[in-house]
Amino acid sequence: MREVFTRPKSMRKVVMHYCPGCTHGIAHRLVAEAIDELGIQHRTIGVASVGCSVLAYEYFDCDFQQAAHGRAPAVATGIKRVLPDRVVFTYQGDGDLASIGTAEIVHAAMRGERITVIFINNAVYGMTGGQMAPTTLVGQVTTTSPGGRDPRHCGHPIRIAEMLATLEGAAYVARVSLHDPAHVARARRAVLKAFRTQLEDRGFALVEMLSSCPTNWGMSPREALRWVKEKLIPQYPLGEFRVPEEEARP
Amino acid sequence: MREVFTRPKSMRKVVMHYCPGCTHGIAHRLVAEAIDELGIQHRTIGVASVGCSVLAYEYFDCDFQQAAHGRAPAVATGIKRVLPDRVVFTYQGDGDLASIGTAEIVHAAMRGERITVIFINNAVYGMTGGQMAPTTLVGQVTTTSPGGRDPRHCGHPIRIAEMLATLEGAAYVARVSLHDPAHVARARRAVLKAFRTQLEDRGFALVEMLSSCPTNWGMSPREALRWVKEKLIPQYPLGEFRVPEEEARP
Amino acid sequence: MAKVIFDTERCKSCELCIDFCPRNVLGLSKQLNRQGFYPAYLKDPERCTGCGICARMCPDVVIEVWRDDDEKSEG
Amino acid sequence: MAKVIFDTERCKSCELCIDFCPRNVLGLSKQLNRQGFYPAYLKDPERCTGCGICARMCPDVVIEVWRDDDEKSEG
Amino acid sequence: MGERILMKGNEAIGEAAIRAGCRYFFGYPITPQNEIPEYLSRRLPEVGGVFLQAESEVAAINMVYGAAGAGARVMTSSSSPGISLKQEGLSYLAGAELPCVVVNIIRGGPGLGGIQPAQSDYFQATRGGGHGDYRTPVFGPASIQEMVELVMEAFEVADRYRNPVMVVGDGILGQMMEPVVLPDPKPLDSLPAKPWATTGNQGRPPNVINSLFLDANLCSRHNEHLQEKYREICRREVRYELVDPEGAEIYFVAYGTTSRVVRSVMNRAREEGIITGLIRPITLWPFPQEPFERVVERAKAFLCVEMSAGQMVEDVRLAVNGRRPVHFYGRTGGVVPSPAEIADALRKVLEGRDPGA
Amino acid sequence: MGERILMKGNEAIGEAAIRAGCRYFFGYPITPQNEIPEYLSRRLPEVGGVFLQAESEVAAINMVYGAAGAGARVMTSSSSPGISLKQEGLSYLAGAELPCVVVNIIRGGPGLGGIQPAQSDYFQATRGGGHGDYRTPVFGPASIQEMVELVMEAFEVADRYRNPVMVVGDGILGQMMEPVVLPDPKPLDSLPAKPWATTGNQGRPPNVINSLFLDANLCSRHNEHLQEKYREICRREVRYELVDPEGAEIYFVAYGTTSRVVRSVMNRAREEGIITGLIRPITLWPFPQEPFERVVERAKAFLCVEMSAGQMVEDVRLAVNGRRPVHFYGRTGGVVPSPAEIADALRKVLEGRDPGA
Amino acid sequence: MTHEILMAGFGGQGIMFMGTLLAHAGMMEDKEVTWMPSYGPEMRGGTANCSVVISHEPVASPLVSEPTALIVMNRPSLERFEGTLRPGGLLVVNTSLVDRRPERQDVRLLEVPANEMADRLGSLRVANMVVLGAFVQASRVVTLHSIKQALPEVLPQHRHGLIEVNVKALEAGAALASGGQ
Amino acid sequence: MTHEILMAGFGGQGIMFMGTLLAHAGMMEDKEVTWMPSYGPEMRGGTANCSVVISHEPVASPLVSEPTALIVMNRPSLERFEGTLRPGGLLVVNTSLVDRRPERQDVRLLEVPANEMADRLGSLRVANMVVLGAFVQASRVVTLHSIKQALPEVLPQHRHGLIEVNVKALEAGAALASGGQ
Ligand SMILES: Cc1ncc(C[n+]2csc(CCOP(=O)(O)OP(=O)(O)O)c2C)c(N)n1
Ligand SMILES: Cc1ncc(C[n+]2csc(CCOP(=O)(O)OP(=O)(O)O)c2C)c(N)n1
Ligand code: SF4
Ligand code: SF4
Ligand code: SF4
Ligand code: SF4
Ligand code: SF4
Ligand code: SF4
Ligand SMILES: [Mg+2]
Ligand SMILES: [Mg+2]
Repeated sequence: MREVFTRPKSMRKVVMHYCPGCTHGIAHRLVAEAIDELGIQHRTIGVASVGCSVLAYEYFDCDFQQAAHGRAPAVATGIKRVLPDRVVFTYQGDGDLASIGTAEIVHAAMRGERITVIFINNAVYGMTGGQMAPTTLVGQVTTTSPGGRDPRHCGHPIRIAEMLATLEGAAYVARVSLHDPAHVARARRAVLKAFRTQLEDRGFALVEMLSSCPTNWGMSPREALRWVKEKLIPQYPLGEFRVPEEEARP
Repeated sequence: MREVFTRPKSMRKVVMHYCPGCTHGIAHRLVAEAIDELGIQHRTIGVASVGCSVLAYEYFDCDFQQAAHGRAPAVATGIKRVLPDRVVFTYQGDGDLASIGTAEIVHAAMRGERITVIFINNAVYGMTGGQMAPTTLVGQVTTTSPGGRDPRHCGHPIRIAEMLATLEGAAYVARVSLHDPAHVARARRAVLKAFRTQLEDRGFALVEMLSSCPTNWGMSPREALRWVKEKLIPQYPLGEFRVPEEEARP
Repeated sequence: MAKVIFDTERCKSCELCIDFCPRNVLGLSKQLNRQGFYPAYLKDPERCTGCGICARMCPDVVIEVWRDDDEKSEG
Repeated sequence: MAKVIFDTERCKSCELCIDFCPRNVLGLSKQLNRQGFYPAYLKDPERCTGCGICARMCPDVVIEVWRDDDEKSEG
Repeated sequence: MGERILMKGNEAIGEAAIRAGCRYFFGYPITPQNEIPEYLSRRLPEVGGVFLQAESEVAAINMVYGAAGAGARVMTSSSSPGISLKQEGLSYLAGAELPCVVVNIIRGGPGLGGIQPAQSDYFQATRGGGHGDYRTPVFGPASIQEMVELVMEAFEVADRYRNPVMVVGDGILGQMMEPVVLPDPKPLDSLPAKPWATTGNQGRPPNVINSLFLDANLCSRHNEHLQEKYREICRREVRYELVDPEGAEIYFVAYGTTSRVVRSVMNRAREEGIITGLIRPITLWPFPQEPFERVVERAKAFLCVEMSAGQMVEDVRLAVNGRRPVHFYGRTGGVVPSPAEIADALRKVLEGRDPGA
Repeated sequence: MGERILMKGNEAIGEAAIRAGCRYFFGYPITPQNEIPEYLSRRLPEVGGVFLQAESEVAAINMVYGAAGAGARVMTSSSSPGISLKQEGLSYLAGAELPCVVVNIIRGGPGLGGIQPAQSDYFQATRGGGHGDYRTPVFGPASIQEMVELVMEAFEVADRYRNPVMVVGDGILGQMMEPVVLPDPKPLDSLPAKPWATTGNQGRPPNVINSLFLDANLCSRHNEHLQEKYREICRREVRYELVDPEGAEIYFVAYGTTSRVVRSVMNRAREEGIITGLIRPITLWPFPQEPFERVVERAKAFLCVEMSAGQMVEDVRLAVNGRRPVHFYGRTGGVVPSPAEIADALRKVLEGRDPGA
Repeated sequence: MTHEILMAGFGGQGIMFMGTLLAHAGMMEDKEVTWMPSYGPEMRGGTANCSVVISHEPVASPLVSEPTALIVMNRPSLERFEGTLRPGGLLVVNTSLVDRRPERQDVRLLEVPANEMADRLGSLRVANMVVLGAFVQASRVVTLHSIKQALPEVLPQHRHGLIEVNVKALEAGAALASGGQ
Repeated sequence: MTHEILMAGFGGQGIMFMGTLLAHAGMMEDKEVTWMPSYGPEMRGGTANCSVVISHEPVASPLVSEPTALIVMNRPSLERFEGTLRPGGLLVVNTSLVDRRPERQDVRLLEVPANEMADRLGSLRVANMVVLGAFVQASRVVTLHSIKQALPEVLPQHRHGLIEVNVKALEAGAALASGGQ
């Protein structure tokens, strides 16, 4: 028989601590599949951030560093500068990347740092119990926006992909969603491209993934995916915001 | 006789410490003129940042806070939230705003914080002796890019106005230049608009001013202004990147 | 013929595989696993096409799918 | 008639006023001020139009410009 | 004064701040103190205040700077890693003499560590973890009632001296419930005037909030002024509890949660006929010298117990200054020393052995 | 070993790092240490290394974390406010046991303060200004020659214990020139192997760099391991200089720049027939106990001199532990105590008065 | 007398609610009380436990390491905590979810088939109240009356409809304990 | 003997270069030396001064608060430092830019019209070398020869064309000092 789907080799066979139905798991798998497909497991170094994915180093079968909250791009920069021929990726949530780590992600992108960033946008701080994130939708109730996010008070959600796409060093910037099989397949291709961008030495690459947090959204896994589709995508259009030009290597 | 030009009332009559020909002085004057014109001197609170303009509080005749390096937008936020009917502005350099203070400026803009930001882009760290800034041009020699800024290593210059214009909370974002009288006149209007944006409660306002640093560029004041025109403007196009819509008040 | 293998101890009963199976051939078992969840299982193996969609939507990498080489996916 | 007043002690000899004066009527004095600079001065008051450009380009707010009300600016 | 109500420590902190007249809170989520911002995000708008979740701890402390400079009673809270990020800002607040309250619900470190209770940020809190010669008063409450009272008092002390004040606790104090009687709210019009604040210079010369002194002599003079202020705080603001039963020979020294475990041990020891005393610093800085002077002559030894590798014990040694043996027992990384472990340490001290060894 | 050359302190630090095998530097400009990054921005590319100006001190210390975890010898440098911003990162480095060298050219604080020389970050350096129970060895050189040697040694100690090491100086040491003999560069192939580094897991199980321990017991065990390491550092890495002339009764205690001013005072005092000794800690942590034991019996008193409001003096008191009076004289905010002032303090101590008063 | 009670079970079993109710009841009887959750790492799932101390004196430590009473709602909790109970202490076991007998012989044992009983009352969710009723009856830490009085205090307004079934469950538990002893 | 020399003047007068040259010369004579700039706030302008210590013993403090020799290149420097010179010390004054006589009577005074002399040598920029030559000649801290030897060490390669005029200036200053004493 031919295998249609098996566990990627770069993923360890342990139970992940994520809540039932949390798409962090799917995102992990897509990254592991890309690592397998590109055959780079033995020269890949991951950087885990602080958020629900803090334990990512337990799930990937490759070297890892656990970074301080928001600082994964700086840590990845340190690694990549020392080991330019290794593959370095960060895995960050929206609190981590779009709030406390804003300066680090903007400047890694500006420098065209040859790293791959997996950015999990679930519109909330998952790990700490569902506080408002910069990506939280207007009106969305969280534990620190009990009346719903008020744009007059907290502004409108930040669109990271669009913002980083203004930087020349950002070679590949895409936004994908994990809410159904077709989109997961597209997300898979984006992750591959983001790693290829690094392997081909073209610059900084980021894939923003619209992801679910059933626990803090107070929904079933199924409802949560519907919410991604119906609420998140309209605010966060999917697509590729920057793709590497064939020649242009700064 | 009619006065054509006199010292703005909001400026104190003290010798400023800036180098001869440094356009920080012109920028100061434009801000003071706007304060005078709008009649808001007695309810304006300035926030000085860390950079050559650190002593701004000695030159403006209004209340001031001196903020930690890069944190002026956070400090201004603190003030504005306590005193929403006062006028709050920050005065920041490119090291301060575009490097260490990236997260603070992005999030103040995201929140639509009702503050006015005067952003002095002189493509260099003036105060500390001419180190590379995120705004330094490709190839520009500085004390920490002795071979000229290498985009492969440090990336391309960051365009703050364009980047912040991706945020809905940024009601007014413009880039002006101080290199000749006509542009100074345009800059003056932009500063006025930026304060009006605040007075009319429309959101965050920022004016990026292309400014000279004859000392660290190693040029005469005159050469420095020519360099602004010939080198900086091509990299940093002038214009208004966001203007408040008449109705749209988030 | 397709083969769908569940690593039931890792299943968390999220039901996403069930929701997305185009053939609607998956269900939850009545037996708790050691984690305290009712794991998913293939209740109607005959109708499974081996499309692999269930596996691709499972956040916990519980599912493996194998298929006879000549068969075509419908997913 | 225009009047251009220099607060000479604050001048830093940057010469920007001189560079931008459309009438080219400004120059540097030969007398050091207390700061150690040769301050700018109006060397040809007759030709000054009172346009105010010098004042607007002076980074140190050294210059004041006054003009008879009916006269027009050329700057 | 109201009735006894059962309240979570973290929520009690939030309510106490409001009753102290605090209307502004800037913070960033971190366990185990999230109930503070969450509570205040609900309550502050109800009383006309502002809750703002900052983009980071660094931004939060600088928002506090701006708000304090604008004359407000203002608070921030965090836990260990977040407090480390606030060190530059704290130094600025101290340097510019701005009053505010900073709560640290300490968790096990170093690094990301864990979220279990710890007291391992004692050095940072009491010696100014930021740069320069500055100090902040540090309150270390041991019950929720005391937490409420000290948070309210912290705002008074902060305003009295124009200085940041810290309140430290741990996840146990933050997460537990205990009955508490909430003091009446302070009338807002009774709060001290702040003529130095930057509120727009209507009818007065401009005010400037600043910590920059380019001239070393001016900077030095500013520091002398700060040191004089700190000496005054040392003279006037020391707080402690001394449990000094007849016949005590060994004196425990412990604060916060640890002091409560120590009390259990003392109660049980007494049942076995062993009488012990307790010095419980309530202000960690200024550290109380007085209770040591009161008991040092009759004490045989001191036993300092901490949830750390030994930090406050340095202050105990400095206070005792070689006059008696000072012993230490501590657990780290989020482990609370158990009564049995402490009893064991006590036994060793009674036998003249060192429990640390 | 080469010839004597005249070199600025800050540049000597940069050159020493390169000779120690450091090829990576991440920093952010701040006076008075800018010559370090500036020098390295020229030199590192010449030797195949990388100089990167980070977007902030926070980013810089986290780049150091990444590079150290990748197995490199790596350095960062800053001055007081910037070092405060690095405190979270330092705690992470210590928690994850990553070796690196951090230079602090201390300036007057608190807050923005000034850029003149100070020693007011002593507490922060020696007691872990970040959160959690961690320590970093701290070297306090007093000359440029010693700076060069200690910077090189700092890399060795960092690697030996997998721990960050700090080197502290001030603007005087950073900006002055002195003749220095540069030690030969360490051959890169002689640097210690780092099998724990994350370099891609070719042929071995994955390595993980981490400071997270969700289970308090594991976190505690990790802390015990760290504490054991710190005790070993205390046993093996203490450095000091003791100047102990026949007939000395008063012993100065001073480090860095201040110790040099003290030496001037000692020389002049000797001309007047007053013999004094000097304990000069070279490692500020671990603080040297030994020289105190060697002289405490014959010492009449100790006089600690610092460019601070009194920080190291606490360690002096702890070392002397009440056996002799410990006096303090300090200047703050960037003022270097003058020989005349120190001589005056000495006179007071000789007369049995307290110079602090 | 100081009661140090530890309750443990799965996340969803209402352990915290039991503890809160008990603490409230204690406070209403003018006793000194503390309630202390075990709080886990910054993430989801796993078991939950909480400590309640009720005393006539100020409570020293809110942490209960050697409880005078232990309530276990599932088997893992029995495994973990059985050994900590003080000799002579009270051990309450939800036999519906604990499929082995306790090993301790030096304690008072109270077995409650809570899930079955709750099921019979029409709501599996009140198994915790059955256990609490039984525990209060057997231990006399507080009166059942106080627990009932605490219910409206602890339940949010919009849940007051549930008071009735909770009271029934408490009473069923209490009846079991007085009968079964 | 320990020489503690303080030199002061305007920013552009080459004070630091004088000091560096002197320190280099001292080192080349195998003496112990330190050179220490006064560094101002993080900004521009103002006066500059530097301390050089040259000794046969290791230098204790590199800071010179009571110099044994003082060189002032302009009037503000005289105002500021005149009082600090040790009794019997050497005071070198650039009379071209100092328009008053020193007040100290207890010191050796050496007056050098440096700018005029430099102007005569065809380069105003070497006024500092005139003063340095005079100082070295009058103080014998190092030999003039050592200073000349230090020049190519201190000047960057592309400035070596300036050595000649610098040497001339040094010699002119030295001649003045030996003649004028
Ligand atoms: C300096 C610091 N601040 C705050 C925290 C607490 N913290 C842990 S995770 C987290 C946010 C996580 O949210 P996100 O990045 O969106 O990841 P998610 O859990 O949603 O996947 C926060 C604030 C911390 N550990 N360190
Ligand atoms: C935390 C911190 N880091 C670094 C510095 C040092 N510093 C002072 S000003 C400055 C940069 C100034 O550059 P810019 O903001 O561009 O202002 P400019 O002087 O060019 O007007 C730096 C890095 C500081 N004071 N504080
Ligand atoms: S809290 Fe949300 S993001 Fe975190 S694991 Fe659970 S569902 Fe996923
Ligand atoms: S250094 Fe540059 S920016 Fe600063 S005052 Fe001088 S010219 Fe202006
Ligand atoms: S392989 Fe396809 S058809 Fe078969 S169970 Fe999975 S989703 Fe359903
Ligand atoms: S998707 Fe996976 S975890 Fe969810 S129910 Fe199906 S097999 Fe179980
Ligand atoms: S006012 Fe106009 S014409 Fe007159 S001096 Fe100034 S710039 Fe020249
Ligand atoms: S522009 Fe101003 S400072 Fe410059 S020379 Fe003219 S008057 Fe003087
Ligand atoms: Mg998130
Ligand atoms: Mg700049």
